Amino acid sequence: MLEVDGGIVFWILSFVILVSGFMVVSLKNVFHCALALVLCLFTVAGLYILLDAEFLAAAQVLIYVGSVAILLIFEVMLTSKLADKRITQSNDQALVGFFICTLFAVAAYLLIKFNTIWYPLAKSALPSDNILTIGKYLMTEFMLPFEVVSILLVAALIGAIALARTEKS
Amino acid sequence: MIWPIASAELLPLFSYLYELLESTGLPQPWLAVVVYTFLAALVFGVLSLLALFLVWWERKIAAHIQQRFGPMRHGWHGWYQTIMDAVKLLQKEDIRVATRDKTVFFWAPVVCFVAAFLAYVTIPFGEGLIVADLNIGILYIMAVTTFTVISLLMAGWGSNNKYALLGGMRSAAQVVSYEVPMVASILVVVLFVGSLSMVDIVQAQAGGIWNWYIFRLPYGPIAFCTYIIAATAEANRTPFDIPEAEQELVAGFNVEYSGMKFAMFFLAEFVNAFTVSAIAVILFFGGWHGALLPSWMWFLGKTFGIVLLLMLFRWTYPRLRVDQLMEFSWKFLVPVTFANIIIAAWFKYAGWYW
Amino acid sequence: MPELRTEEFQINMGPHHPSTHGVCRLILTMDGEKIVKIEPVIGYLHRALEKICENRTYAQCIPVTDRFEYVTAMSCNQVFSMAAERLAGIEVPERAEYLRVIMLELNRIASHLIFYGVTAMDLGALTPFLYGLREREAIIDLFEMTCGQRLTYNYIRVGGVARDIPKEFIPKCHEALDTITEKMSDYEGLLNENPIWLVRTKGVGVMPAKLGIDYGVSGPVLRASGVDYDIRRDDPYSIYDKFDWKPSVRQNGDCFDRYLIRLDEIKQSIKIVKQALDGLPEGDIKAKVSPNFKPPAGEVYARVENSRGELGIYIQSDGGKKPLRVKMRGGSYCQLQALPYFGTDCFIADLVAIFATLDIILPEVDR
Amino acid sequence: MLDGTGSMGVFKDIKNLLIGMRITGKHLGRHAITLQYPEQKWTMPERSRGVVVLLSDKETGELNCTSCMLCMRACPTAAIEIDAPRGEDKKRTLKVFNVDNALCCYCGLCEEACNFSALKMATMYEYSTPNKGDLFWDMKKLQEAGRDVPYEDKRKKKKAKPVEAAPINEATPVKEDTKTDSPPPDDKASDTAGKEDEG
Amino acid sequence: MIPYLALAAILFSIGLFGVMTRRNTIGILMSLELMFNAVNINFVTFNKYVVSDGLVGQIFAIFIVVIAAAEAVVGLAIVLLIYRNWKGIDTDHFTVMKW
Repeated sequence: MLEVDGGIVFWILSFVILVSGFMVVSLKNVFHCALALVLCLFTVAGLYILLDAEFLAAAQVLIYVGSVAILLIFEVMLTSKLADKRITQSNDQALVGFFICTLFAVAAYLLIKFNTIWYPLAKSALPSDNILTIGKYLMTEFMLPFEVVSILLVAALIGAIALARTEKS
Repeated sequence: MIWPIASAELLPLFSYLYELLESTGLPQPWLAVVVYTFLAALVFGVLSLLALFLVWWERKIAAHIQQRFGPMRHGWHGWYQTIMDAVKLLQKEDIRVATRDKTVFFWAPVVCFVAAFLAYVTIPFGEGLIVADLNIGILYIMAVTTFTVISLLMAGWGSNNKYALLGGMRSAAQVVSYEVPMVASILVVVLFVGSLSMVDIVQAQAGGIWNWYIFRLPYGPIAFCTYIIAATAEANRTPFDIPEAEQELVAGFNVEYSGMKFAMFFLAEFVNAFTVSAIAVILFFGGWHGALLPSWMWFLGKTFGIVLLLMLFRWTYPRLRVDQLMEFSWKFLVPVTFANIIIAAWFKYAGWYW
Repeated sequence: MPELRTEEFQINMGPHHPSTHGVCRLILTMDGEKIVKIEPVIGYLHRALEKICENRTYAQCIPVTDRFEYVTAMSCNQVFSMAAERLAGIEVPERAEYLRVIMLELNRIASHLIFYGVTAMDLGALTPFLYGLREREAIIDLFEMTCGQRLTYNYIRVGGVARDIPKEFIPKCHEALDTITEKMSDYEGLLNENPIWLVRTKGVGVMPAKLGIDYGVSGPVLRASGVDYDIRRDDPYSIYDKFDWKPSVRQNGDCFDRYLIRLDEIKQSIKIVKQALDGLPEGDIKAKVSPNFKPPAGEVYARVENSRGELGIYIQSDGGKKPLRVKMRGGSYCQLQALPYFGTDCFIADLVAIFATLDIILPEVDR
Repeated sequence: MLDGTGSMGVFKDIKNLLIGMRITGKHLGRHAITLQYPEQKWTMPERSRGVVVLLSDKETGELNCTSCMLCMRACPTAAIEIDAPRGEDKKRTLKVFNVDNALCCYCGLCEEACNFSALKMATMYEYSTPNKGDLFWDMKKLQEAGRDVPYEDKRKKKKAKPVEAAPINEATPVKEDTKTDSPPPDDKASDTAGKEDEG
Repeated sequence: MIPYLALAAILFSIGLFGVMTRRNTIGILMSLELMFNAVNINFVTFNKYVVSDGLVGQIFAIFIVVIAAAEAVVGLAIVLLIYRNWKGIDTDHFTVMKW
């Protein structure tokens, strides 16, 4: 298909991911944060396509953007009033936190770059039809986790309803 | 370079254009960029025209159901009335509320508009007339159309208006709950085709009207009914148009929008209606298959048939209340579609389907 | 666990809201989509009609009453004329009475047809509105043929009616009534059994009969709550006692019954008009009344049943050619003031349904 | 299904929904009953109360008005303004006859008050204007507007009938046929109205 | 491969920063989602470059996405509950273990 150098696309995507990700943690208005999160998650889906995981990309958009982000936005709308004064979101330790996190990132990068020996595989290509393969995996090898996850989802559903519903007096 | 969008009928035109491009001596990667830009512009243009036509058509259908004329002034039976409307909306003053959330207010219609058009990457308008035949086809459409909800939420929040906020929240609740039966209805078809690709789904229905999945599948009509109900809700049309609901929320999420921004919401709504109809045609009515006429004509004809059905819904039924809407989805549609999937899976497993 | 609380907020429904039928403002206190409190604010349409009447002669007051409740302007003309006639002791010729009944009932049908369309439109079904107006048009054409105006008729005068009906009126009227009878099946088919319509209206906004009586509600809204009270029968005016009809009563008092009762009334009104057309006597259409007649000093209250309940006019005269005081009483006002007491604890969409089925005309509220 | 009537309710509900669709679908095939207004017009009924015009004598072409001021007194909104000073021979001569159509409420009381067929509410209705001042019609304009309006002369039989205007000869019915969308093209009322617009 | 992993590491630290400094509960949940995504990127990258066959990494990522959704649902229900009881969703409000 489109023969554009994957490198450029990666740099653009990662730039957007990092900027929007930083917006998520730094903006004052929670609603804007949620929208930045949507953008970030959407670009991560683009990254998945670069990594040959189309199904995961679609699932990412469908679940994160379609459900989780909407839930978050919904929650923001329910809990903060319109024309509200901007909610304070950072605390006094922000600077310390920033310092620690930068340190963490630098350390992680150094570890990845210099301290780990990666075993690059022999370029045996990924399965061509990754949906089919994922389906087969889920129905054979990963059957048990799959079922456990479904139980977890039901539990979460019921739990959420039980938590949020109003008691009828 | 193979044109991804080239049906048998339109191939000569495309190959001529390609030769023309090649003769300019562009390098190959840039040629691809030009080609895809051109394609995007083409799809965008065709769809905008389709949406404008749909607006006109809806007004005509509504008028004739109500024994009126509808637009009659511009051209034969007012055929370019909607184009004039679009021009008028372009020229209108863009009224902005002083207390709006500036960024969100500005981007909401853009997101809505883009999301509406994104789906058309994988919709085959005819044999080979498709921009990209993704292997996640239908899943991709389901995924990108969720951006419409985000845009409605953005519009509701950005307007800083209680009616708009209520509309946005209603739309979020509605779309999240109707996505489940919609995907579940689609799964019945996907189960039999064994592929998510749109082209594969259509190819599986080749030959004869009895190969269309609405007739061929066990419980095909039920799957179609549940799909069309959920799709009506997804496209925010009456009887499920509670996010707008003129009589309750004035105009819901787009109450504060005017001019071009309003036009974007308005057009996106009709593009969405066309999208869900097109998916219905692809899944249940054999896509582009048909005799004699060119394939894209068949596709468009069938899609307009489904759109007509949506319009009849709109002009016949009252609107549901918001809690009844949820109840209807969770207590009726979801069980029915799930039961449908189980039955269909059983049929598939036993090899009974015909 | 303490009781869970959520944030309440206020929302202004109106004055410019599509489903308030005019310029009424309802201050709603909402808990999410639920309505906790309703506070109607009226007066946006106040035109001082009562005061205007006090500066006009009795004949000149009739066009003013046209503007009081313009959907059934005939009733307003009728009630003012009745009051003035009682004050001055004027006998109305029989033919005039028959013509009055024909016009009043036709106007009631027209009003209920509007109600049908507008209620459906408020609940989201746009097509019935046009169907309702289509048949109303036939009736309005009859009025225009007779008195020359489509909305503000100024037809029923003190002492009789303004003009005799043209000769093609009777066949046209029969034709219009037959069309409406025929189209009733369309109306009922579109909404009566429609499951969406049923869930939107059944059991929604139940008005207890006692509450209605307490707040002076009358007319179809009260009859839908099971109170068998119709001024046409219980305090007969004009010649209603000559016809064979019965007021329609329903028991539940919800939106669906308020809707159905209007359809029933259309049928009853068609029955009355048909009988009146058949029994129309020859004779004068107006008693001899001077345009500037001076009724003796005194006071009088006349009331009629219009499509929104009891429509009353109180006139006090000092013997001059202008009334000393005029007080108008409309059914809509009482219905609106009862609304906060039974319209709460429902969704905003339900409030629209309730407001629509109360069939409030704001000029009647604000005067 | 919606109101929880159980599984059997579903089929009933679907049937009723289809009935609704059938009714609207049935109307879809029918022809429109509305008119394309500026090109096509209804025939106004003869009694229709439009704008007030002054009538002129059919032979002499002079105004029928005798300046009796009855219409002015009958008007509930004081839209009519008459100035007719008595001359030396004690007869009134009509100098000013103004109608403010912005005030007029189209009740028709002036027409009924007039015993001399001097003014009438004609069937014309197209005189809207962006300028409020244009709604103030003076005597000349009123006379011009009433030039071709047909009327029954009440002057000869004085006070024979107080107000009742008997239906005139070929009183056209309101609408010939509501199903057709084109009325007879040569419509007298709209013709005069059209002229009025040009004037 | 290294740029992908580096990106994931930076995204993770951004998320960490958010979790540490935010006082708004919804903000913390959003930062958590960022961290989940960073981990997911890692899994998918390994799946492409390290694992020789199969899609085990992607399957793990799918499970994580699902669990993130479940976590968001429950977390938001708790947030709603807290908001109803304390009229605010700052972490300062969480001073009691039961009520």
